[in-house]
Amino acid sequence: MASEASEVGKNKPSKRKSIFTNHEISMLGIRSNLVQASFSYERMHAPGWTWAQLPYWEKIYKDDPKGLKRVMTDNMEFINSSPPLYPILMGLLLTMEEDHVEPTTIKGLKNALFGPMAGIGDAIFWFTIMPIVGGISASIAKNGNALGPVLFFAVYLFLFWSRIPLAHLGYNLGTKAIDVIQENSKVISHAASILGLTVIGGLIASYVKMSLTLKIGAGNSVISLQKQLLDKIFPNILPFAFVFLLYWLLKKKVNPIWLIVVTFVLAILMSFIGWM
Amino acid sequence: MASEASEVGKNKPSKRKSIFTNHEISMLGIRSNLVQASFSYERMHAPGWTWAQLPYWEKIYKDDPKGLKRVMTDNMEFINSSPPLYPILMGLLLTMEEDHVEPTTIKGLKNALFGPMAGIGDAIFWFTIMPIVGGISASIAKNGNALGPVLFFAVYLFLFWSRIPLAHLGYNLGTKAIDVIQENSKVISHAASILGLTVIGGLIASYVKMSLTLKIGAGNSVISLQKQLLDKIFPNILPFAFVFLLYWLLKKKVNPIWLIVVTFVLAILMSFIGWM
Amino acid sequence: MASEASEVGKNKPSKRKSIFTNHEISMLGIRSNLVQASFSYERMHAPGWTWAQLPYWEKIYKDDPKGLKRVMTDNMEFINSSPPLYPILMGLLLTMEEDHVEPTTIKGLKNALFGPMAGIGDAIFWFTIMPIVGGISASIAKNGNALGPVLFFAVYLFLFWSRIPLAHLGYNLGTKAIDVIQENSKVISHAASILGLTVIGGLIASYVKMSLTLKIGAGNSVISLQKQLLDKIFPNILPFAFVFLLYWLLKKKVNPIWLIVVTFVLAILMSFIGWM
Amino acid sequence: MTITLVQGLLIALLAMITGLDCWLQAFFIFRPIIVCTLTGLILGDLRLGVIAGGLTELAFAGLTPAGGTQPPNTVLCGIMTVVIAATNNTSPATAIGLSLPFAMLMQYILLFYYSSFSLFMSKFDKYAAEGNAQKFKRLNFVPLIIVTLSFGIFAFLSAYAAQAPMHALVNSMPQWLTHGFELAGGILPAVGFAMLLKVMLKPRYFPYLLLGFVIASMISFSNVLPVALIGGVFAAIEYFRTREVSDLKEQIKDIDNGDDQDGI
Amino acid sequence: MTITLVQGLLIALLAMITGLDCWLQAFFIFRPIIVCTLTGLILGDLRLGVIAGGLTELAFAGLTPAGGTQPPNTVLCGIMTVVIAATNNTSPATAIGLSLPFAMLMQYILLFYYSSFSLFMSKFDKYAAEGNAQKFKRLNFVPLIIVTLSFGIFAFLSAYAAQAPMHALVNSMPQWLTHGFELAGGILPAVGFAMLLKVMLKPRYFPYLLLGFVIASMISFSNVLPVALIGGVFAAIEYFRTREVSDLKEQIKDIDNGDDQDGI
Amino acid sequence: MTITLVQGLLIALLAMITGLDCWLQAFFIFRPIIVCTLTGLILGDLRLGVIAGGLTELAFAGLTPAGGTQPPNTVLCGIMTVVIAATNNTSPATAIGLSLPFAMLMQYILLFYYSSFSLFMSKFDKYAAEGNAQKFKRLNFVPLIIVTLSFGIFAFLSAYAAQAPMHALVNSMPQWLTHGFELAGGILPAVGFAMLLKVMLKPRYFPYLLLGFVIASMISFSNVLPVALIGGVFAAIEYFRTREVSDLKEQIKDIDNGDDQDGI
Ligand SMILES: OC[C@H]1O[C@H](O)[C@@H](O)[C@@H](O)[C@@H]1O
Ligand SMILES: OC[C@H]1O[C@H](O)[C@@H](O)[C@@H](O)[C@@H]1O
Ligand SMILES: OC[C@H]1O[C@H](O)[C@@H](O)[C@@H](O)[C@@H]1O
Repeated sequence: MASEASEVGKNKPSKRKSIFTNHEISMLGIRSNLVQASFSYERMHAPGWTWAQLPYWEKIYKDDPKGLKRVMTDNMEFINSSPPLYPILMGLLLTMEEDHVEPTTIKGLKNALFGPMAGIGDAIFWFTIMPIVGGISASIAKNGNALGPVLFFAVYLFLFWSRIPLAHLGYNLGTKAIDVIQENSKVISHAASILGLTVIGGLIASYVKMSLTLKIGAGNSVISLQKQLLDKIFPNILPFAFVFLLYWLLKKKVNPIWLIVVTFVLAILMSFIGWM
Repeated sequence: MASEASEVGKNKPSKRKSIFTNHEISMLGIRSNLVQASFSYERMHAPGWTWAQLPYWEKIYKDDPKGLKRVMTDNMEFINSSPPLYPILMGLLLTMEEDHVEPTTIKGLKNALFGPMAGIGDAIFWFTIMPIVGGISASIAKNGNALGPVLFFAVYLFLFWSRIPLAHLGYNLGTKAIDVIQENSKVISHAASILGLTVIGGLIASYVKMSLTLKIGAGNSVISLQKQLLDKIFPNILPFAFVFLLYWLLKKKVNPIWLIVVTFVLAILMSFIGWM
Repeated sequence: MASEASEVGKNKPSKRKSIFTNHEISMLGIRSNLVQASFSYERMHAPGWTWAQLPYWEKIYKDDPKGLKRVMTDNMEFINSSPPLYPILMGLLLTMEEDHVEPTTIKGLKNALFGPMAGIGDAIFWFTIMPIVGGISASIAKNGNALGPVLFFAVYLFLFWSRIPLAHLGYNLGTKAIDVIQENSKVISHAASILGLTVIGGLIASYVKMSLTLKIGAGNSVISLQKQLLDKIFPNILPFAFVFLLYWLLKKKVNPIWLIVVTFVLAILMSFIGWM
Repeated sequence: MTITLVQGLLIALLAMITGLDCWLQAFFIFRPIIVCTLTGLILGDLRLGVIAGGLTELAFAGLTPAGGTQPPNTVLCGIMTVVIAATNNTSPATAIGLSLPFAMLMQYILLFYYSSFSLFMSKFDKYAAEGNAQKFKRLNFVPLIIVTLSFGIFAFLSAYAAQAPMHALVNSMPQWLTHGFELAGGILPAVGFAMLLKVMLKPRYFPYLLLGFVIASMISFSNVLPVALIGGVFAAIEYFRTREVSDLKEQIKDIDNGDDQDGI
Repeated sequence: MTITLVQGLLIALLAMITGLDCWLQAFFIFRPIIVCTLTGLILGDLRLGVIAGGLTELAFAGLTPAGGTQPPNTVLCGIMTVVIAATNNTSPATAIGLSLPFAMLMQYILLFYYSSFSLFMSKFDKYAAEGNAQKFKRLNFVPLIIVTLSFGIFAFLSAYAAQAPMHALVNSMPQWLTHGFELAGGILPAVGFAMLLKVMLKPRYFPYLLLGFVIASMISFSNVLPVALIGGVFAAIEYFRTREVSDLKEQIKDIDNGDDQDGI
Repeated sequence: MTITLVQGLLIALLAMITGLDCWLQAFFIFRPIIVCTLTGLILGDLRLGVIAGGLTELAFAGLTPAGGTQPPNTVLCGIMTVVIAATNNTSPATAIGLSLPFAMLMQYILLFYYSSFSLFMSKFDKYAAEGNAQKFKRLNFVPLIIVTLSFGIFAFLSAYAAQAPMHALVNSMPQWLTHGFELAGGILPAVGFAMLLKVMLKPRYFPYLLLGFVIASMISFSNVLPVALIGGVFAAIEYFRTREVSDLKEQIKDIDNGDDQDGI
């Protein structure tokens, strides 16, 4: 069946076969924003994902009520991936649905694909683009320059509209692309983890601000603990240590809310005793 | 046959067998400068390569006119490699010719060896040594200090003379070295590509100069597009983008001459509207 | 037999079986400082290693004089590893001895384990911790601030006491850990070499100080050889070259004492002719 | 200054719009840099809003919802930072710390929804099984409306109704406490990173975390793009390497299977 | 100043010598830093020659003939930069841009030779087949002489004969145009790099390109040696890794073949 | 100043304690930074001791006994640097160079022990074979006592007895010679690194040496920790990679053996 699917895929480039207009595919990109509508830990994006694509399935299965029931039910299974990548994924899957690819193939594909894509998407959108755009805009805004928020908004408006070409991309790539991605999904998620963790390492150094004002020694031998000792060992050593303290607490099954409490208590204590 | 060749190679170290004087091998190094004499896209270095080694083959085949015809004809096939590495290559092949190694072995070896060696040679000589020597000399010369060109000339004079020891090296290493290099030729060319592309990446950042003078915003919110935005995203982002614009044009089969035209038009336009 | 050993290991966590008190294990950590007591090139740490553990074997084999003889003789074979790691190693081996693991297993393990561990230990303790602690303390001390040596002493006192928990760690990990380490010993020593050599590369750049004061050229074209030429090629190029000169001398079987002589002669000569 | 009723209502409207965006992650106007700016506009002090936006954006850098987690809410934090700074004349840096309790309350409301919205799932399943597209679509509006209203109400209460006690609280705070709140704002991103690490960190990825940390600490550049690019380089190298290795594994497995079949 | 006939002839001689070197790539006296200096010497303004040499050398950094390509010619560019700067009192930076048309014309002459010299190949083949070493050697001189003479004539025409129109042209140029030429000199290396990339860039090597770019952008060092060394480090690591992998492949293939033969 | 007998004896005591530590590598009080400080204390000039300690520590950074080598002795160098600086009013930097002969003599004494102590081995073997724990333990004290006494005696002779000739020597030294000694102190670590490389450097590890060198040269940081961390990153990456490769090798070997057995 998989081979049938890919054969169909090969015949696809001749666009006239598509039952969807260009405008409809564009709207698919816009509708991909709905995935988080009914987010719950039980199914995450499933209801929103189904909602977003429903009109298209209605068209495909307009003379086949059983088909519509089947596709709706199938898609109510748990899924979670990176929202900005959904336009591509929806485009890809829509092609398959339109070509009546075997449902089990589609399901297997979703399982193999969506996890790794979440890793890649998060590494790119949450950990790289957002801190960079946010950081640059914030550095402009900090001086009271309104170009800061304007710039930020402009970038994300652009990303919003980019969902439209991405949906077209996914829809046109068709099933062939899926084969390639699926085959490499383990390798892709390995690479995504590397990217993600490198960036997080960089973010820890850039965004967590901890610096002692304490001095040690007496008389002539006074040195600043931060500048003459810690900073000479390694810069940002405190932020790194603190993140790993919190990490260790989490590993010990401490509730995340306590991490914020610990942070506040520590900060206020350090302020009180004048060490920071 | 290959095994015969390497056996012959093993017997080689006893030097007295050589029919060439030390001075002749030195001259081989000097003559290696002739490879580009009759350069054409059809055969590249072939005629010059043959010319450079002809006196040596005349000596080897002085009683064997058929041998001379054969070796001359064989060597008129297309070859292209990195000129500064030819002394070694010529030395190596001369040993083999002298030992009457099977012609097909020699041919195969040339095919396997010369491509990868071109990559390594270019990475080292064109992309690393030249920009470094050129860059340092130029930075001295820019202040009107004549030591700049003197230094440049001195380095390349040294490289010129180094062809002599390299020829000896190649000749003395004999066929054994070839086995090793041939076996690894794919791996070597892989490594050479890595070296070469890393350096080109560095050169793009160092040598392509593009910087906007444009300011955006109005009233109190004016920021310099280059310094407060582009440079904060990533330095040299314009040069990188421009190289890839040109690369993309080349991929679209645009004639290279147009790249220079595009560059000039862009530069003059930017100057005219005052953006650069 | 090896499998028997690991089975015993699996049963170990139930601590009460141990014939050693907590205090005795702590003392094992302290006694690990004795390994170099009778150091000689013939056996290196063997006699000290045996001495340190002797009281424990006496307890294990108190009713088995033949066993004591065997273990003492076995351990007089050549061994060499990184002293600060001995507490772990002693702890591990003590568990095995206590569990009467087959002597050949223990011997094989020592051979497989101690070499790689020396590499790791040296990379961490000699090449990383010492230059860092030494460097930071020295930079404080250079201004006459006594906190420098105090800091140094404090760190090493801490490392001294850390031998106690390390001994407990080794003893508690038991034989299971050994399986893991032994299996990976080649891989571990590969990684240790990488770490070690990277650090040494860094140390060469940081600690060897050579800088020319010589100027070349005449009249208007004078440039400083160090600042305008060597430093522009690559910083620390002289230290790197000099280390490799000495390395090459060592490879030529020059006695190490000559390296120091060469260094002094060079330094004094350079001072005399005013080049440095 | 005090917040007028009109301003309070405008803030509620702002909270509803950006809160909905926060739920859907569509336009990213739920980020502090936008929320603060708009709040500043409503309170008639754009400049304050912009500055507070810059500072709050940085403090929230690590606190992403990646992996389905739910961090302190940026909409409430954005609104309240500006409100507190404007009404109590505190510096924005301190106001961030003081706004955090509101952000955390909203976080907990959303977490409650994340859990309780699973109640709708059986209905969704039913409509799916019936192929009832119309009802399925309509049902999706329910959570959206709940979330949107919650944002509006909670923001109105926090910004308008709680003004007096907030004022009293801030006025009575000693200097070390306000400084403590400032410090907390700077340390806060650590929480988000620790939560991410819990999801993502496996031993074999630790070296890359370290790599990113070392590079960012050594080069002093204004953003993490260089680190991300280097991370991308290593990721790509590993990608190609791993593909080669899995090809080999495939081949070995093929041979192995071949052997087994030969045996039959 | 104007170029005298003697100077024009000396320049032609210089062009012939360095042009021949440019064809053979032997002494690298065809690089701008040398050609400019010598042209300066001929024109009696060594200092100008040296300065122009430094600037032109940098502008031509990317324009190498690696891979058998043919960039704008450095000999002509070197000569004309100094000639234009000296005779028109323009700055060397601007003169580089103005000299480029000459460099490109020479480039096209050489490209024409690269193609048309294949006409000689049948003769070479014939002499080879006959084992006629003497004629073979002599034939090699023909292209060398053609190239050398072309350089001499073209340089003489450009530097001496075209002075008046060149002068008129330069004088009539507005400031934005000269500045534009200066900018072009700075951007020019991009062309060479793009051409190189076309030959060398495969997807799996893109990470290394990026690596070099990022490192060079982050450390501000005066040359690319650090980048080259890091590139060498990664190349060597990959070299050892790839050798290991091909050993494995070899072993697998051996086993596979063994199996096949068992089957026979 | 001159060294009094009491000071000489105290120095001998110091040498015995730190010398024993040097032999056992337990507390690391044998490092120059400690030895110099304590010598300064004994001579009544703590500040000089501390400063000399800092400088000497740096000069001895490369000179570790890793791999069972024996570098110039830090105890003697530490003591004599301070003694020479204090008694001859030379700068500590120069004194390091002058103290080196003493450090090298002690090095040679220890090297002699490293070789000759193998004489004890047959006794150790005998006691081991007899299971005679008591005698075995006692025998270990012999080398310890020999080493400790050697340190004490040699240090006493150097610091106290050799004062006059040392003073004469230093006074007669021209400026270029003292400057030469200073330079030598800065170059000295090279010796240790070269010795290490002889033990550790194999072709496939050269890239990493280069990596460390390039990084340390490019980032100007006060210690090698960043380099060590990057080294650790590469080591860990290689660790995981190599494990994967050896798994593959294992599998291939298994298949191969399987085949062979099939053949039997
Ligand atoms: O991690 C994948 C994905 O998980 C959830 O769905 C949300 O938090 C998203 O923002 C995130 O991208
Ligand atoms: O690329 C290999 C080689 O190609 C041509 O032969 C010439 O451009 C050489 O300069 C170059 O080194
Ligand atoms: O190299 C391992 C080891 O060798 C010897 O035993 C000593 O020099 C130790 O200091 C060192 O750690």
